Amino acid sequence: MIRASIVGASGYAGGELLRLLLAHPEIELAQVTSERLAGKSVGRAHPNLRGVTSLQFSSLESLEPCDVLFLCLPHGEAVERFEQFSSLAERIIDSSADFRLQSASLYAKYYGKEHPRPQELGEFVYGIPEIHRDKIRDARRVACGGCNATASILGLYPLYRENLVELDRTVIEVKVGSSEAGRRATSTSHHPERSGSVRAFAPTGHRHTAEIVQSLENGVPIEVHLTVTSVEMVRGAVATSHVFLNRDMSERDLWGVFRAAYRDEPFIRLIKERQGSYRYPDPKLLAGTNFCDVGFERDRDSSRVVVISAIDNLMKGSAGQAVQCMNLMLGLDETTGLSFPGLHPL
Amino acid sequence: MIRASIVGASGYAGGELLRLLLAHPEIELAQVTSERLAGKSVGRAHPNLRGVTSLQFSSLESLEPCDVLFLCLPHGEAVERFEQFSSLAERIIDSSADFRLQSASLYAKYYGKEHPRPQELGEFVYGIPEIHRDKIRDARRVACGGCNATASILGLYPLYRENLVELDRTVIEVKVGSSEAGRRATSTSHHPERSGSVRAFAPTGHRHTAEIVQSLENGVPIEVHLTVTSVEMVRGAVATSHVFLNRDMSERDLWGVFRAAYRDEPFIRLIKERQGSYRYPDPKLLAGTNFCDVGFERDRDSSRVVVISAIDNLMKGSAGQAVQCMNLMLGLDETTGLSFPGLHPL
Amino acid sequence: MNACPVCGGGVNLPINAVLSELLDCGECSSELEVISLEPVRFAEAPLEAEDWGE
Repeated sequence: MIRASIVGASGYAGGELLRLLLAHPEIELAQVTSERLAGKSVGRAHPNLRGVTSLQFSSLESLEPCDVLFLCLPHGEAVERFEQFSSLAERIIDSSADFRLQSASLYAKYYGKEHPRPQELGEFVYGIPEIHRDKIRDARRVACGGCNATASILGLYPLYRENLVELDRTVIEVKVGSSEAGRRATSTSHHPERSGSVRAFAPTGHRHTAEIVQSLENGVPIEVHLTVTSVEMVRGAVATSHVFLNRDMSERDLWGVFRAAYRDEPFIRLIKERQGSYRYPDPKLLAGTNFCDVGFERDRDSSRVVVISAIDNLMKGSAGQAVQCMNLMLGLDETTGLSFPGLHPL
Repeated sequence: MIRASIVGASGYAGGELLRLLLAHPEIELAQVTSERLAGKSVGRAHPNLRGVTSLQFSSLESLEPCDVLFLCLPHGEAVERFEQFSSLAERIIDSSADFRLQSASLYAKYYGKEHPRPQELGEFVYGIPEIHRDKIRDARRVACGGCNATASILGLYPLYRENLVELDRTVIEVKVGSSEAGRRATSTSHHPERSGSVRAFAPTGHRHTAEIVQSLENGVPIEVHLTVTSVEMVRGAVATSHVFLNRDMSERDLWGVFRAAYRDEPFIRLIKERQGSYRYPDPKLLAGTNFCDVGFERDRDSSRVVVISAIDNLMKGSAGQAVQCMNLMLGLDETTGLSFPGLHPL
Repeated sequence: MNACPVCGGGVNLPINAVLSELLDCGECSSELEVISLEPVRFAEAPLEAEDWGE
């Protein structure tokens, strides 16, 4: 069996990873750390896991070598302790933003400070398998994509890789749930204030813009205009992207473009239907799954195509994607431990 | 006292109008019609009004002359019975889309059929007081703006009236609640399917595009790219509009533009704050009010400005706007009967 | 495999299909009508546009 440990396992993303790895046939879960809850049972932070495991949180100092080390720390912490972590495991999968950007200058621009270990940036492969599958297979270090970025990138990738859109007009609005802001309670996450609100959480300047640009650029600089709005939802992220074609294309042509990119992808479903209550991707159906559903609509009055791409921010936007990368890195079937199809109705 | 009647008073918009007119100091409510519920108490359709009024629904045939006639019928019906209605009241305020567009060709393009009475189109003034106040004051016929259109127009009007934006790049996404689809239950409005969903309800081709273009055009043809997404909410509509400036403007300049347009408007609040849980407009705070809250954010990395404008779709998006127009047409104080400030927390 | 006129996806014809038979495309759920058997061709069946409200 392969020994895996999780650093920072008390958060929502860490807890989701814990749930997946406990059920993964090839993995033996070694240690799961939390400074705050060291010595406590994991059920304390993750009530769904009570009676499922007797594992307890351990502290960072007691961390022992293992085969795969998952890092689920708040941004900025993984890079600080990089020395310690890199000595403990052959393979490291980081869910934070610390190593996602390949260029230190891009990092400084979006995170407002110099990257503490720029030399490590090139070591990490950006963790979206549908786009970097081969590189991830051979990688020892993977930095998983952020949830808003993953949803946006997977929606737009088929059109960008065939250079079909104007490179500076794309507008993306991601609607997100409350679990994306993490476990820490604040005045704005207080239920009477948060419930039923539609909040322009990041109208401009959202950090994931950098990852989207980095993944979609095809040799020529591009510009994307991202906005994030939080809505009444706990899990889920759905990107509504507005792109403008640089040539005339029919609906059927567009179907061909999306099929060419995603026909064989186990976790991407093309959802564009003319009947029923779920004609376009809807995150409601994806809670707990590793799917990214992608759909589109051609605007008959202009060159616009609206692409809709939905995920569970804690799964394909975090833990699920991390396990998918792990499966690739370990030469396992990519879908191992990720087959849950989601619940309906929910 | 001024006698007012409502045609089609059993729907959500009709019920909201009923609530407002019952409490309006200058109005005596004459008749409220519903073919389906004729003879029944209004409380049957509007449980909040039980014990507030003993009024019963009457049928269309029994409709008598009055001073102000409100039409809250499904699209296409007001125009069919126009003869009957125009003979009954000096002033008519229509909440449907039948008479909103000034040009028959624009109507045919967006509603897929010829307008049955094109000669009447010029008779109606488009009912957004913040933009057509003088014309509404003198009007005998007013067609109130649709909810998505009203939210979008009021957000963008300050920038468009001063020609500050590129005329073909604007992208608007309106997030809406379930009450916008009206009272009729369908498989898609069934709670287990609707609750918690984020649904691309009209990715392209939404009819309100025509009203937005008609209101914002300033002599030169413009193009707006509208998408409507329904989220977990009953009342509320919030437009997130992405515009691209045609000159360099600072945040202060933009504040000046919005103040110039809305400084004296009783129902528009400029909401752009750096602290607290409600820094940008949020429809959650506006249920039952006639406010349109407007805010914006300047994108430091491009010429983009994100404008956020929120309303209660049943109030400023329908019944409240109709009463506001009525007050103007009757020479009353525009805010009469519309002072409810909203509830917090809700 | 016969192509759906709407999305170009593959539509497999039921064995004893007859002219003007209705079936759904498996990929885009458009309702299709069999308008010819030799060769197999489909047309999109008219869909009454569901009014999604305001």
